[in-house]
Amino acid sequence: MGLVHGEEMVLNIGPQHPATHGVLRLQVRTDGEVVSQITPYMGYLHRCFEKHCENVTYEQVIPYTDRCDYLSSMSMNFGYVVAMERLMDIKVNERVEHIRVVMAELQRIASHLLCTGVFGLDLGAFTPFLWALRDRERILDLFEFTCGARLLYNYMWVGGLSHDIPVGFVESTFEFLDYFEPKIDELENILAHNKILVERSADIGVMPKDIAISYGVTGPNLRASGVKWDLRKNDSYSIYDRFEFDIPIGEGKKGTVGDCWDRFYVRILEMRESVKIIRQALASMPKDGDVHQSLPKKIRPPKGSVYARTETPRGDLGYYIESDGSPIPYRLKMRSPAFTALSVMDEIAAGWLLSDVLAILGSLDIVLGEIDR
Amino acid sequence: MSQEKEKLIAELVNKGLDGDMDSVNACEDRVTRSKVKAMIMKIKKGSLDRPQMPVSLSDTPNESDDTGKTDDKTTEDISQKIKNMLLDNFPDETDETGQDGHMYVRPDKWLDIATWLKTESSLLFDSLQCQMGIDVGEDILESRYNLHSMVHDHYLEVRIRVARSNAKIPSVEQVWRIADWFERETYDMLGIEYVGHRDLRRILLPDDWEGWPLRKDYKEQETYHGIVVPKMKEGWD
Amino acid sequence: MTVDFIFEGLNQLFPSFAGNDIFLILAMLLPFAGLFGFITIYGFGVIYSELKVSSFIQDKTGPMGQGPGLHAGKWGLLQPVADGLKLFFKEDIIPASADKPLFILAPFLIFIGAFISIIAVPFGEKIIVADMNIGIFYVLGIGSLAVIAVILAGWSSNNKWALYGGMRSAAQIISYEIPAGISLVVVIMLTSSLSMQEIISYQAGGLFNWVIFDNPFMPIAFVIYFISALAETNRTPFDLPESESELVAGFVTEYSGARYALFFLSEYANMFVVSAVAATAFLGGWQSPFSDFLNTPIWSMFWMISKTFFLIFVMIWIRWTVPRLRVDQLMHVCWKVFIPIGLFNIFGVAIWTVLRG
Amino acid sequence: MVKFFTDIYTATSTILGGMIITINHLFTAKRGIATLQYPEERWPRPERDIGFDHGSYNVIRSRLHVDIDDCIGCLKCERACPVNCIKIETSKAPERGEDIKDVKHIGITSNDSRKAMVVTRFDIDMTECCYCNLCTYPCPEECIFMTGGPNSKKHPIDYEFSEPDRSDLIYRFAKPGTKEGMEKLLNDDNKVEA
Repeated sequence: MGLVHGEEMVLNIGPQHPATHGVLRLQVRTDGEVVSQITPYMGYLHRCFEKHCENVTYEQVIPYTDRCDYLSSMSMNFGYVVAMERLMDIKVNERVEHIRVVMAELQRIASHLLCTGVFGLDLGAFTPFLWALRDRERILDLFEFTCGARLLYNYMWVGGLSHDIPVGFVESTFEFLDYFEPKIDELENILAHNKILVERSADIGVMPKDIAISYGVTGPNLRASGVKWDLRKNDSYSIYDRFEFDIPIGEGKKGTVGDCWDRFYVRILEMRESVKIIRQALASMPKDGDVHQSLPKKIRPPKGSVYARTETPRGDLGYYIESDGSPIPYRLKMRSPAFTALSVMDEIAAGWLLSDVLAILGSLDIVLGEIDR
Repeated sequence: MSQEKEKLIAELVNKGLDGDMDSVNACEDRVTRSKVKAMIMKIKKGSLDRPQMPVSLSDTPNESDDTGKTDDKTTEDISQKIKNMLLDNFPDETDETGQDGHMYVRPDKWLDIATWLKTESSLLFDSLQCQMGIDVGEDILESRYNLHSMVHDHYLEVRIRVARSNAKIPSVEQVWRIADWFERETYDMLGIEYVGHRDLRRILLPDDWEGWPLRKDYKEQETYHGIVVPKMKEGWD
Repeated sequence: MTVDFIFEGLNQLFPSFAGNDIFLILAMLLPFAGLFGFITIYGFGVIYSELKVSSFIQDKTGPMGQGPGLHAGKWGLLQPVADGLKLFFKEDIIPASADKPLFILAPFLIFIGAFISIIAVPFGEKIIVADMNIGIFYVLGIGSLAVIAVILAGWSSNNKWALYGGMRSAAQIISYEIPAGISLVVVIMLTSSLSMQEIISYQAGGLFNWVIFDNPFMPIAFVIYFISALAETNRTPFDLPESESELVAGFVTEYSGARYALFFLSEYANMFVVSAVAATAFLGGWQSPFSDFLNTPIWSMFWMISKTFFLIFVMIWIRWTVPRLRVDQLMHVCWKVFIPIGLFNIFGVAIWTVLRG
Repeated sequence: MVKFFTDIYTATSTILGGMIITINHLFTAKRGIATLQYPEERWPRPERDIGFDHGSYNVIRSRLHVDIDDCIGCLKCERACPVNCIKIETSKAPERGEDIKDVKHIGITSNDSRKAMVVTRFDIDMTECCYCNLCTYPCPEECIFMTGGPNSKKHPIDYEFSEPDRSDLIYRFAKPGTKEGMEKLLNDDNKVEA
C-alpha cells in the first residue's frame, strides 16, 4: 500500500467525531488514504479524579470511581473495594462476594455488548449495535432493580455492599440469562462471520504478543494476542477461583493472531464465559448473610500503601492507594486499562488505511472517561 | 532483542549443553543460531552462567489452589530474593530500607537497573504494571514503579526518591513502552522530569498549564486565559 | 411521446384553439409537474418506509406520533413531512472559506441528474415522458452526472472530510458504471434495442418471459447490476463517500438545510431510477406477471411501481444488515469480481443466443 | 481460483444469512419491540422493597427530598456529600423540643427526638447532585432520601424535573417562617457555625 507518495496531509479525527468514542483527538498524518502516523491527544474529559480523591474521604471516592469508566462502573467499584479491603485487611462474607461477582460479570456482559455493537457501528453495521443496546438495557434494568441507578451505581462499599439484592433478583437474572444466550448467537451470526466484517477486521492492526506486553495492554486485547492472562484466574481475587470458566484467547481463526477480528471475537466468547460464571455464582449464593456485616464504622486504613489489580471488561484496573492513616487518601492513582490500550495505537495502526485506523480504535474498546480520568 | 527470541535462545542453549546439538543446528534463523553457539562456547569456558530454561507464556501457573495464607509467605520470600539479587548486582544504587515488597533505588543508574530487571532471565519483569508519582512531603518526590513478571508471576515495587529542586529521573520509556505515557502523566501531574524521554509533553492537561497539580503545595489558578475561575457558585455561600 | 399525446389530447378537447403554442408549452410542462409531484410523494413514501423498515429490523417502533396537529400524524405518517419542513426552515450555512458558486451549484446538479433520469422510465405502454430510442443509454449517461456534483460538493466545501468523500465517490461511481453497463449490455444483446419500451415489449407474456428467466446467465447479470446500482447510489455496503463513522458525513459534511435536503432527496431519487431500470431490464417492466391478465394501463403502473419498490425495499433491507466495505475492497469487488464475471456473462449469452438461433 | 469462488460463496452465504436474521426481526417486530413512546408511555421503575429497614421507601435514585419537620440539623448529610451540594445552617432552638410557631418549626420529630436546633437553611443543589445516595445512609431521622418510583406514595415526584432556570434546581427545604421570628432567632446569639 502507498507505493505512490504524495504530499502528506494532517487530519484531526476528533474531538468531535462519531468514531472516537468520546472526546479524543487523533492527529493523523495521511498520504491519500494511508495513515503514516497517529498522535492521540487526550485530556478533553480530564476531571482531576486523582486530585479530587485527595480531598474526599475514602467512602466518597466510590462515586468518583463510577464516573471514570462509566460503561463498567460496577467493575470500577469492585477494583477500589478490593484494594481498600486489602489495605485494611477486611474479609467480607460469602454472600457479599457472590453478589459482587454476579454484578461484575453482568457489568462485563453489558460492557462487551456495547463494545461489540460499537465495533459493528464503526464498520458501518448499524443494526447489531441497537440489538446490543437492547440487551444491555435489560442488564441496566437489573442494576436499577438492585441499587436504583442505571449507570453510576455506588453499589459496592468497602467491607460490603450498599444494600442487599432485592427479592426476586436471582430469578430475574436467570430469566435474563436464558433470554440472552440465544442473542449472543444472533450477534455472532450477523456480525462475527459476516464476510464483509471479516474482510474489514481480519489481518488488520495485528498486535503481536511482545508488543502487547511491552505496551501494558491488558484484558481482552492482550488475550486476543494469544496470551492466556486473566486476573480472575491468575490473581484469583474475590472468589473467582471457585468457578469454572475458560479464558478465551485469540486464535487467528480468520487471519493472524491479535488482529481486530480476534479482539472482537474474544469479547463475544467472554460474554459466554461470563454467563457461565453468573449461573454458577447465583446457584451457589448463600441464602443469608448480612451485607453490612463487615462494614467498618469509620474508614481509617493504617499507614501504608497497596497496589491491587482487578480484571475489568477493559483489562487490568489497578488502584495504588497511599494512606497516611487519616480518613482521606494521601494519594490515589488509578492505572486505567484503556489508557494503556490507547497508547499502542500508533504502533499498530500506522500504515493502514483511514478506515482501518477507526476499526482498530473501535476494536481496542477505549472509554475516554477512564483515559482522561 | 524480543522476548520470544530470548526464550528461544535460552531453550536452545540448554538443549545444546545437554548434548542435543541437532536442535541447535536445526534452528533456521542464522543470527539466533550463531548467538546460541557463541553462548554455549562462553558457558563452557565459564565466562557466562547457564540461562534458565524458559517457561512458556501460555502455561503460566494460574492454578489458584495455593492462594491465601501460604501464598503470602512465598510472595514475601520471592520479593526478598529479588531484593537480594538487586543488592548484589547494584550495591551502590539500591537501598534496603524498603519494606512490604518495595525497594528504594537511586536515580542515577535506574535505566541500567531497569534493563537488567527486564532481561535477567530469573527475573524477566516484562510488564510495567503501574508507574506513579507521589509528593511525599519534605521537598521530596517519589516515582514508583510496579513491576510484574508474566513469566515467573512475581511482583516488585521500585521507588525512586528525588529532591524537588532536582527532580530528574532517567526515563525507562524504551525498556517498557508503556512507561512512555505513564511518565508523561507523572511529569504532567508532579513535574518530575524523565531524562531521555523522547516525547516528554503534558498529556492530560493543556500544554500551557502552569504548575504541577498533584504536588501538595499546588495552588489553583485564579484565571486561565483571562477566564476567571469561579470559586463558588452564586447564591450559595 | 407523452408530450405529443397530451398535445393532441388538448387539441381535441379545445378544438377552437387547436395548434396553439400554449398547448405545446402546457403539454411539456404537465408531465414535468406530474413527475415532480410523483418524486415528492415517492420521496415521502420511501423515507417513511426506510424509517419504518429500519426500525422494525432494529426492534424499535420508529416514528409513532399519535397526537393531533403537527405531531407527525398517526403511526408517524407525517414524519417525512416534518423532516422536510425542518430541513427547509433550517439556516442555510455556507462556510466562509468555501468556493461559493460551486458549493451552491453542486446540490442542484445532483438533483437535476436524478430528476431528468426519471423521464426515460416507462410506467405503461403510453405512460412515459420521453420514449427515446436510446433510453437505457440515456439513463446510464445521465447517472454519471452525479459524480461531477459529488466532486464539486467535496472540493468546494473546503473540508478534509468532504474532500475524502468526494474522491472516494468519484472513484466508486466511475468504477461501478462499468459492471452496471456490462450487465445491461447482456440485456441489450437479447432484446437488440436500447429503447426502454422495446426491452419491455420483448418480455411480454408473463413471468417466464422476463429477461431474468431467459437463460441461466441472466440472474448473474441481474445480481451484478443490482449490486453495482447499490454502489452507484452510495448505499450501504458501499456508502464510503458519506460513511458516517469514518468521514463524519463525507461530501455533505458542510451542507445544511435545504441544500442538504436536495442531496438527501436525490439519493432516494437515484435509488428509484436504478431500481426502475433494473425492473425494466430484468423484471418485465410494466408487464403483468400473468401475461395479459391485469395488464391495463392502470395495472401496468401498479406493476412497475411495485416491482421498483420491491427492489428499493431490498436495498433498504441490505443497508440495515451489512457493514461497510473499505476503499480497496470496493475496487477489488468491482474490478476483480464483477467485471470478469460480467465479461464472461456477455460471452456466455452470445453463445447462448447463437445456439438458440 | 478456488479462493476466488469460495470467497464469493462465503460472502453470499454470510450476507444472505444476515439478511434472513434481519427479515425475521422485520416480520416479528410486534413481539420484539424494545422501545416505547416516551412522553405518552413511561418505563416502569422497578417496584420493590430494598430489604433493609427503610420501610417501604424504595431505592430508586431520582431526586433528593427532605422531610424538614423531621430534620434535627445534625449536618451528617452535608459531611457525607462528596460534591458539597447540600448546605445547611442551623440556629440553636430557644427551648429544646418545643415548637416555634414563628418559623413554623415543630419541636419533636416523628421518631420522637427532641430538636435542639432550628434549621434555618437547607439547600440542595440538584444540578450538582451526583445521585450517589451517600447522604441518606447516615441520617439518624431518615428524613433525607431519594424520591420517585411507584413505591413512593408520599412523594409522587418522578425523574422529570427539568427547569427553565438553573437556580430553580436549588431546592430550598428550610421553612421560611415570619420575618420577625427569623430575626429573633438569628439575633439571639443562637447562630451555630456550620
